Amino acid sequence: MPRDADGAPPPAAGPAASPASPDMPIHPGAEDGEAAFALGLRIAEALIFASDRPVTPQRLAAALPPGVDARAVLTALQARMVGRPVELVEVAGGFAFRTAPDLAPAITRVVEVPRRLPRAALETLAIIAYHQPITRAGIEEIRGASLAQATLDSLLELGLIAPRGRMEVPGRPTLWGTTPRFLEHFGLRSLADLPRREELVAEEEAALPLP
Amino acid sequence: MPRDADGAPPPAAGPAASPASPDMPIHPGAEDGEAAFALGLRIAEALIFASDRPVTPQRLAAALPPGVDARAVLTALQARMVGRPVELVEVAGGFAFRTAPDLAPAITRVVEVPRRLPRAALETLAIIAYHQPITRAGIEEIRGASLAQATLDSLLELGLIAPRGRMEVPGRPTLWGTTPRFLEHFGLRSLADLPRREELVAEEEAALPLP
Amino acid sequence: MRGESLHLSLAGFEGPLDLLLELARAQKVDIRRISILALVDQYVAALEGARRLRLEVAAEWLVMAAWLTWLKSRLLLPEQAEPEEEALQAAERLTEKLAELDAMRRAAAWLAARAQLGREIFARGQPEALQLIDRSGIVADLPALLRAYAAARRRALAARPYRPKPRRLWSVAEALQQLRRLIGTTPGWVVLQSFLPEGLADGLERRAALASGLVAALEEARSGALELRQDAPFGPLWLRRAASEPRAAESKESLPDAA
Repeated sequence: MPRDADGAPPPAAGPAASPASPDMPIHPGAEDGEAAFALGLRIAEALIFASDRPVTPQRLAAALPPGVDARAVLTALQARMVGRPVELVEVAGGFAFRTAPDLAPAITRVVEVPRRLPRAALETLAIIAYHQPITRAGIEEIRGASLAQATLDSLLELGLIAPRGRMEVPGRPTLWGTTPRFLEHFGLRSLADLPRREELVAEEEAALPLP
Repeated sequence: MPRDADGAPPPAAGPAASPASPDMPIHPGAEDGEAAFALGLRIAEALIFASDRPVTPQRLAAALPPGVDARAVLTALQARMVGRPVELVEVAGGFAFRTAPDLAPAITRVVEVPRRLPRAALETLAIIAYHQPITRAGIEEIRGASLAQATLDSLLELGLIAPRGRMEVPGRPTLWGTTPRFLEHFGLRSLADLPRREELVAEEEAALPLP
Repeated sequence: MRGESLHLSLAGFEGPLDLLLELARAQKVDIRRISILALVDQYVAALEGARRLRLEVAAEWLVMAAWLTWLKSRLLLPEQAEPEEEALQAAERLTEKLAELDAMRRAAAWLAARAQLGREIFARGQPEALQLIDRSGIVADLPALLRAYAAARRRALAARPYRPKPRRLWSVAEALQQLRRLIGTTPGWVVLQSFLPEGLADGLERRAALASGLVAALEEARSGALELRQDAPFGPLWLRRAASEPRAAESKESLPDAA
C-alpha cells in the first residue's frame, strides 16, 4: 500500500517537527495508544536500521513501549517503506532493511561487489540446502562428481554453510547444513521458502544457465 | 528513511511504482532534471545506507545520474531526514546515517560486562583484607613489589577499600582497610570469615629461613 | 552447447552423471520418462567422439560406459519376453539419480536467479553497536581473592635473595674435641649419641653429627684412649674410657683450645 497516500494531510508537518509521524496508520486506541504506536514505529525503524542482523519480533518487542504490538508495528513499517530506496524485508526469521533491487546498478558503481558463486559452489549449496545435514560423500554421490575442497572452503568462508555434527559411521564424516546467513544471502525467510522439489522438476526449462 | 511528510500529496503514488519520489524539493531545471534529481536522492539514500564507510560527495557523484550535483542531493537528503528516527550526519570523511540520539535508550541493550580485577589490584585487596589497617608501604613490603597509586585508586573507586586514619610516623601515611561493600561482594559476614592466613601460605612459611 | 560440441569434448562436464543429465534433458521429456536406450547410445557416442580426438578419458567415464552397455544388453535380451528385473531396477535407479541431480541443478539456478545480498541488494554497511557495555561491576570471588593473597605472598617470598640454609655440620675435629673433653669426666659405658651437640633439629644434621662422632670415636679407640662396643647390628654404640690411656695427656692438653 502506498506510503503516505492514505492519511489525512499532516496537521503540523514541519519535517523536523514531531517525533511521532503524522502519517501513521489509524490504530485502534486512545490518543495515548496512537502516540505509543508512533513512538514504536520510530523505535522499530531505528532498531532495525542500526542492527547488523535481522531483528526478530521478540527482540523488537523488548524495545517497544508497553502495550505496542511488535507484529503490528512491523507490518505498518513495512507498508510505509514500500517503494522507498531502502525497504523493510522479512528474512532469516527477522526483519531487516535492504536497498531496493533497482538501485543496484548505481550502488555497484561505487560499492565493491563480490564475485558470483561458481556453478559447482551453487550446486553444492543447493544440495546442502535440500539434503541437510549431509556429508561430503553424500554431496558427491548426488553430483556424480568429486567435490573440490576449495568449493567447500569458499562456502564455509562466506558463512553460507556450517558443520552440523558428524555422522556416526566409520570415519565420522562431518555433516553440513546451511546457516542463517544463507537465508539472508538469498533473501529467504526460512528454508521453507525454497521451492519444493516437485516445483523444481515441474518448472519448464525457464532460464537455466547452462555450463 | 525519509517518509514524505513535507511534500504535497503525491500525485500518482503507486507504491512500488515511480523510482522518483514525487515530493522532491523543487529543483531548477526541466522535468528531466527533476526526475534525475529524484533518482539521485534515491541513489544517495541507498548508497549511504549500504556503504561501509561515510560517503564523500565525490564518491556519491560517481553513482549519480549525469548532471545531478552531489552536494545538492546531500543537502536535500539531510533536510528530509531531520527529525526522522535515522538522520543523515556529516562525519569525518563524508556522510553517514545514524540513529537519532533520542532513541538510543530504547534500542540499546545494556550489557553488563563485569571487569576482571587486574592481578595487582586483587592482591592488594587481599593484603589489605588480611593486614588492615595497613599503609601503602606495608602492602608493598608484603607483596614484595611496588604498588601503583592507580591500583589503590581503582579499589577506592569500586568502594572496596577506604582510609582508616593515619599511621603516627613521619609522613603520617594513610592506613587502608576494607569496606562493608567488600564483605558484601565476597559474601562474607565479617572479616573473621576469611580463612586464617596460615592456611593459605602454610607451606611457604615452613620453607622460610627461620628468623 | 548441445549437438556437435557435446560430442567433441567432455571437459565441460563434471563427471559422467553430468553428461548423462545433459543428454537426458536433450530428449525434452520428463526426466523420469527418458529413454535409457537412447541415452546409452548417445553417451557411448560422446565418449567415442572424445577418444577419436585422443582426448584424455578418465576411468570413471569408461566405467560408466561399460555399465551402461551392460544395462542396455540386459534391457534388450532377445530371447526373453521381459527384460530382466535387475536391469529394470538399475535403469530406474539411474533415472532417479538423474532426476535428483536435475532437481538440484534447478535449485541452484533458482538460487542464482535470486537477488543476492551484496550483489543486487545491500544491507546496512555500517551497523551500529546496539549494546552499551556496563563495566562498573567486577568479577572476583572469594577463592580468587584468597588465591591472589597466597600468590602475592609466595612471589614475595620467592623474590627474596636466595640464602642457603646455614647447615650446622659437626666436623670430625669438633667431635674429637668434644669426645676427649667429655669422656674424661664420664665413668662407665655411655651411648655415643649423648656426645652429640644439642639442638640439631634437622635429620641430616643429626646423621652427619653421628657419623663425625663415630669417626672420632674410632680414632680414639685406635689410639687406645677409649673402648667401643656394639651389642647388635644397628644397635647403639657404647663407649667408655680405656683403662690405660697412653694418649690421654695429649688429648687433655688440647682441651683448653676447644673451650
